[in-house]
Amino acid sequence: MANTKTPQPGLAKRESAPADPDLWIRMYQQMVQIRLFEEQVNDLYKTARMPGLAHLYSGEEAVAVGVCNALRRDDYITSTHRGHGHCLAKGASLDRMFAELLGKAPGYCRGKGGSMHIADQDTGNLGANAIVGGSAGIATGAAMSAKMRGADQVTVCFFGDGALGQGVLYEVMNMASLWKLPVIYVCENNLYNEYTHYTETTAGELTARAKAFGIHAETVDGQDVRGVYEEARQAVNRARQGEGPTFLLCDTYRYYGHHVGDIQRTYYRAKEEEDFWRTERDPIKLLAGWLVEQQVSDTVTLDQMMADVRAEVAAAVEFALAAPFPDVSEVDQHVYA
Amino acid sequence: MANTKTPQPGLAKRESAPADPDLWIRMYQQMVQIRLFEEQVNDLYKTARMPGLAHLYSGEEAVAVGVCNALRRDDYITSTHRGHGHCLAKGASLDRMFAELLGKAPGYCRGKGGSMHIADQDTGNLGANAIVGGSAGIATGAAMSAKMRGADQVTVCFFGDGALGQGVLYEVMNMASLWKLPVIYVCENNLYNEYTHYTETTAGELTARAKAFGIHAETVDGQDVRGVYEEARQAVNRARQGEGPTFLLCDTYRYYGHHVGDIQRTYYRAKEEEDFWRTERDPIKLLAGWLVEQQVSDTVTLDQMMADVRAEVAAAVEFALAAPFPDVSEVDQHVYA
Amino acid sequence: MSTPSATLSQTDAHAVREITLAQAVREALAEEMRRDPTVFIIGEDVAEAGTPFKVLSGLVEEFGPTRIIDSPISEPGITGLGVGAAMTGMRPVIDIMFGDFIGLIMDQLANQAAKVHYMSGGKLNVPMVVRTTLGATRRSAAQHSQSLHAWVSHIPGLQVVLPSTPYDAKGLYKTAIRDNNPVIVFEDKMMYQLKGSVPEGEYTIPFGVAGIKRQGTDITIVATSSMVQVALTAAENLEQIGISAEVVDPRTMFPLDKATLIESAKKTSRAIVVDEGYERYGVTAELAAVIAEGAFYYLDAPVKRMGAMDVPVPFSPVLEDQTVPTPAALTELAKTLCGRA
Amino acid sequence: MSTPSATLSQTDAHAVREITLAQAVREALAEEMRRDPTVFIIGEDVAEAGTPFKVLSGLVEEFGPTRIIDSPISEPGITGLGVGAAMTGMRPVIDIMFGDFIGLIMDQLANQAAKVHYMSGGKLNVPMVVRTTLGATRRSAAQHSQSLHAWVSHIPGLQVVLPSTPYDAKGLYKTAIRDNNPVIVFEDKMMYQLKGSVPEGEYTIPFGVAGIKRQGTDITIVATSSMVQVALTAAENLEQIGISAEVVDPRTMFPLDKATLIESAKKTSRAIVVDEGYERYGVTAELAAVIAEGAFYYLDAPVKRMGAMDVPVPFSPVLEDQTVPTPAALTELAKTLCGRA
Ligand SMILES: Cc1ncc(C[n+]2csc(CCOP(=O)(O)OP(=O)(O)O)c2C)c(N)n1
Ligand SMILES: Cc1ncc(C[n+]2csc(CCOP(=O)(O)OP(=O)(O)O)c2C)c(N)n1
Ligand SMILES: [Mg+2]
Ligand SMILES: [Mg+2]
Repeated sequence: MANTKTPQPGLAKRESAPADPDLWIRMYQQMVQIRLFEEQVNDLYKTARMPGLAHLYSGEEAVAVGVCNALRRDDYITSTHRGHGHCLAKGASLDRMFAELLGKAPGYCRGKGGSMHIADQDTGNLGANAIVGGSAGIATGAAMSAKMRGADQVTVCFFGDGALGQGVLYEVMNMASLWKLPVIYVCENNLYNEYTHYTETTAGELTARAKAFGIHAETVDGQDVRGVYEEARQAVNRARQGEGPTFLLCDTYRYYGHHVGDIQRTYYRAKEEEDFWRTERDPIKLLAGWLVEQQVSDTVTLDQMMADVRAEVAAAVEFALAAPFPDVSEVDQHVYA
Repeated sequence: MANTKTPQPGLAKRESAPADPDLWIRMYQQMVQIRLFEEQVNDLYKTARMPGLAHLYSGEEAVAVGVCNALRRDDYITSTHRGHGHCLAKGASLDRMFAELLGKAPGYCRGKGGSMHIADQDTGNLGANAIVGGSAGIATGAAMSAKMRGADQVTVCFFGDGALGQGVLYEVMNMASLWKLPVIYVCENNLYNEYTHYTETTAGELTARAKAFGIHAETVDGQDVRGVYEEARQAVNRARQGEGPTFLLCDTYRYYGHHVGDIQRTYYRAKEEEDFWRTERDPIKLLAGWLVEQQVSDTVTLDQMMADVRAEVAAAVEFALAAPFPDVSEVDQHVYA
Repeated sequence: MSTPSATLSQTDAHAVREITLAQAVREALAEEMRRDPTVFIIGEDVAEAGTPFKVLSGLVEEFGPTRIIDSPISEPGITGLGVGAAMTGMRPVIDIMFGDFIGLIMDQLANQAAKVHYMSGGKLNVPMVVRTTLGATRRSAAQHSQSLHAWVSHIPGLQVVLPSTPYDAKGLYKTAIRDNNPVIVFEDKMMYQLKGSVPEGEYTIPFGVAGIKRQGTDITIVATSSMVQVALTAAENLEQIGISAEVVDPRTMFPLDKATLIESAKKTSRAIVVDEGYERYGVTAELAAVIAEGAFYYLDAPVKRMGAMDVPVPFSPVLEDQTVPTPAALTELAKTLCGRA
Repeated sequence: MSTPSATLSQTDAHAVREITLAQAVREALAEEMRRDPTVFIIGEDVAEAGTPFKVLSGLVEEFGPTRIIDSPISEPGITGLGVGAAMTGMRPVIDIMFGDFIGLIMDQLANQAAKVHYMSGGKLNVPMVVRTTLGATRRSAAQHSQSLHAWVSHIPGLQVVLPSTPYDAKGLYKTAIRDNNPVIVFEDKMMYQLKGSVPEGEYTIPFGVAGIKRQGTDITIVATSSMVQVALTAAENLEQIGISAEVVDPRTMFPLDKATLIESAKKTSRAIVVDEGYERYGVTAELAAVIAEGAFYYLDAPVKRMGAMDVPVPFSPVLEDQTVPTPAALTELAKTLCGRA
């Protein structure tokens, strides 16, 4: 494993964001929902009830939740292979998510997309993408479209540190800057491109790559949902007011393997590193701690909330398991509109 | 035409480079050779004696000549659609260049390449390339190869401001920086991507795009051959000593159209701009002035040199015009080695 | 596919003029931009320059630089932008200056544009047109002379259009722009000055309907794009010696009008397929295979293919001219096939 | 082409073991890296991870990280690097994790790698190998399940290899690495654990020589890569009912062993071509067209094609399983063709 700035436990001290207790509670709930969703996905995989693989978002919840809460429902997002968190945070429902992951008819894509391709136009989700960097163009084009249509929609493009290797990202950042497009590039730096540490693949300073194109860039602690939300809110405001794109670098971590089958990880990352992030940098624990400390909520309430979400997730997975597969005749439908 | 920093006439004052009168004279001669070669190419086109089109290098001679004089014969270059100057500066002979442009058998590529694809392994020329940015990978790979083979060869990748739009450039700059490859990216900013001013297509500050990847970057007056040579020499030294890549941004100008057929140019650039560069910023005049001022040479000698080159060019074009076309049976040779 | 149910030609009372293929393309784009404000064009040097071939000249004057957009030299980027814009309410036309450059955008076309509708279970659409070129013999060498339409024809989700006349160009472009799926149009660079009759105003040509460019009874020549003129010249040569050749232009590689190709071959019992793409694994293979299978019991001779020679296109005119099918070569092949060589 | 003049199998006295296709690939690469210091491998997660399919496991331990190089996720970039390295004395192996990603490198392959030798008038060479995958049914959905070998097969200057057994994989890889031209090798993801007899040590299989995987007299099944096993199973089914099927594997799409395909079809008088790429404008078209033309006067029935269904590969297993040719479907088609349905 290569050198990297050691992350600090806990939360950085900063001005408390404008207080809206309901908002923080909602974010807590959403992060828990994503966490429990992903644990259920892992379980479906381990019990051989899910076809294929999935890339879990556990550990990174604060990024999707912080960013998506700064968006309107009619704003757009594009997502990645590690996309469940983005979809849920933007408003997808648990049952249709599970159904899609199981290849069932009520799934968001009628089972045609699966884990890596969930799209839902009702919540502005233009789709997860299994090509690394593959949605950079789509997101920037959606932003261009909004501008041309005179709509004030903003588009968020989520991608991982690995996508910094894809040239198309620089091509579209250039155009986004030239034309002041309302797009926010959210880079989730979870330290790894699959099984390779990002410092082995990524030269220079990451935000400099956006700044070089005249794009406003910020680095934010991706485990601090309030911090992410605050930066995202500012970026959204800028975008909505025609001030152009922003690049948000979010430092974060994935708790599980690259995908559900990646169990033996010690050859590329230390158990201690995983433990540190799980115990000291967990976004859910950190928010819970703050909520209790600020007396916005208390442990009992939060625990109850978690139990409620757990029940919801269980019901959703039951729904999906019981749901029918699409009829085989659907196989050649939807090739052309 | 968009905003751009107004270039200043004449040469910037700077420390005189280490004096080697022969070197400056050789550079003068090479720049004249390129200039007269290109004038001859334009004439071949206008008199309908050349098939296809060509992109003339006139006005940009100081870049190729300054850079290539800092290289050894066994160092590599890659070139562009506007490549005649690079090829000649790296050591190509006039007669085989003309022959290639006319599609004749003695041409560098037996007539198969033409103006945009001249390659010559004997002088380390890995080939001109008609895909904008198309040689970025090749140049970086040649540098990687040199490093792997333990050779101390350096590779120069010439490209235009327009190539900054191609994502692959950023992909390979990242790797060149990561692995400290002996490659020099020479960006010839002649202000235009074909018929569009670079400021309309290129956001941010140009050298920042290289610096973002941790690449050493410099801007140099591309009309001042001594300045180009000096920067190139330093970059070559760095590369040869294993200190990694350099990005050299050379401000320059093309006197003719994008290609020989681009005669009506006023819709995209002002006649006054062309005149200014031709009269105040001409690299040949500027060097000649300095040579005389420094008493390294005198007008009579320089004029004689120009006359000699003119005769050489005339002889070379005669050779090419008289040369045979390849036999038609060659058409399916060289598809596979 | 929502191809308009239009008849082949809805010319109504419109005046018919002789215009060039370049003018026909421009007219189609201009008309569609007038009727639909969501149509825009983006590409390198498309605005004031009107592209190097001047096909788009004048459009920026009418529609302004917010709808005729000069882009950086970023083919993957602008195609990606196009996909996103198309998914969110616009109808982009992506201008890729030379067909040789589609290698840069194959990921955007095949993995994004072609699959969005299907992967989303039919919810999202990509009504995007890519316009680009094909064709050799401009002495432009190996990276500016290819006809790579076979690549996109291979990909489910894409539609591929090869107009061979000004009339077809206008009618097919209008259909392309109104279609809700990605369409790639290849224009032959050498045909821009070709003139033909084109009605003023509204008409569309549906996809998947071949054009019989010449009726005949002895042999079928299936020809695409640039090769239609070659086939028509060959057909005239053949007529001199009493061979009646039918020239069929599929117009769209996908959807492919298999029925018309097969019917023609059944009628004539002989077929040649001619296309300017590389022969190996090119579109001639598909067309020949379709005919050989569909007309099997009617054929008196094997279906023959003529594509571009399987070499990178050489610069030297003496070599380049060897690489493309010519009327003379096609005439000879047809004569042989008809037992007249 | 400088394919070695080796016989099909130069096994000498080497021991023959049963190993998997993954092991055969790794063994070929390791042996070539031992004998030639200019061979190196670059790609995403190729070193310690040994690729997601673990095909390269152990190589970095033997050859170190300067010859087994983990790259950024930059497919166009590493392919470009490969071309430049190959032109200057190295023999790079470029690892493209999934065949679906070749859309990203088509420009580097078709405009650079394939053309350097020709454009330079024969002076520069590009001895580069690209290894990638094909094949569906891993429940990986539309962007990780394609078989796109038709694209590269179309391009003069490229060679395309599709090994269908461990034995072929080793022998063909060794030829690929020693060849002085760019070669793209497609490995079927589903066959990595397929076992077969492979000699230890040195042997090569020349390009352009089809393998007869099973002798037969009644019908020819031309099958590529993953489809060879499907064809062999179908052939067993057919044997049960007295139909003797010959299974021919072209092994290399280019150079293509047309003679063996045609001879087999002439002998059996019936042919089916089966391949896992999309059917339309896919390699089945070329193979079928070649046979239909070459064996025209011997065929008792039209040449039939089976490719992947022309849809983006769906995720849902019930749908995905519809899209690929199966032994059952192939058996049925063969029966029909032999008049036994
Ligand atoms: C163009 C492309 N190349 C390679 C892959 C294979 N791949 C899938 S995920 C991945 C790593 C992505 O890393 P990162 O962007 O950091 O996202 P993370 O998985 O860490 O969330 C790779 C290489 C791919 N899907 N697309
Ligand atoms: C990938 C690609 N896109 C477009 C073109 C068409 N084209 C040829 S030269 C050129 C402009 C290049 O501008 P620049 O790089 O600044 O070089 P210059 O001509 O100014 O020397 C364009 C767009 C091309 N050859 N390759
Ligand atoms: Mg990552
Ligand atoms: Mg320029």
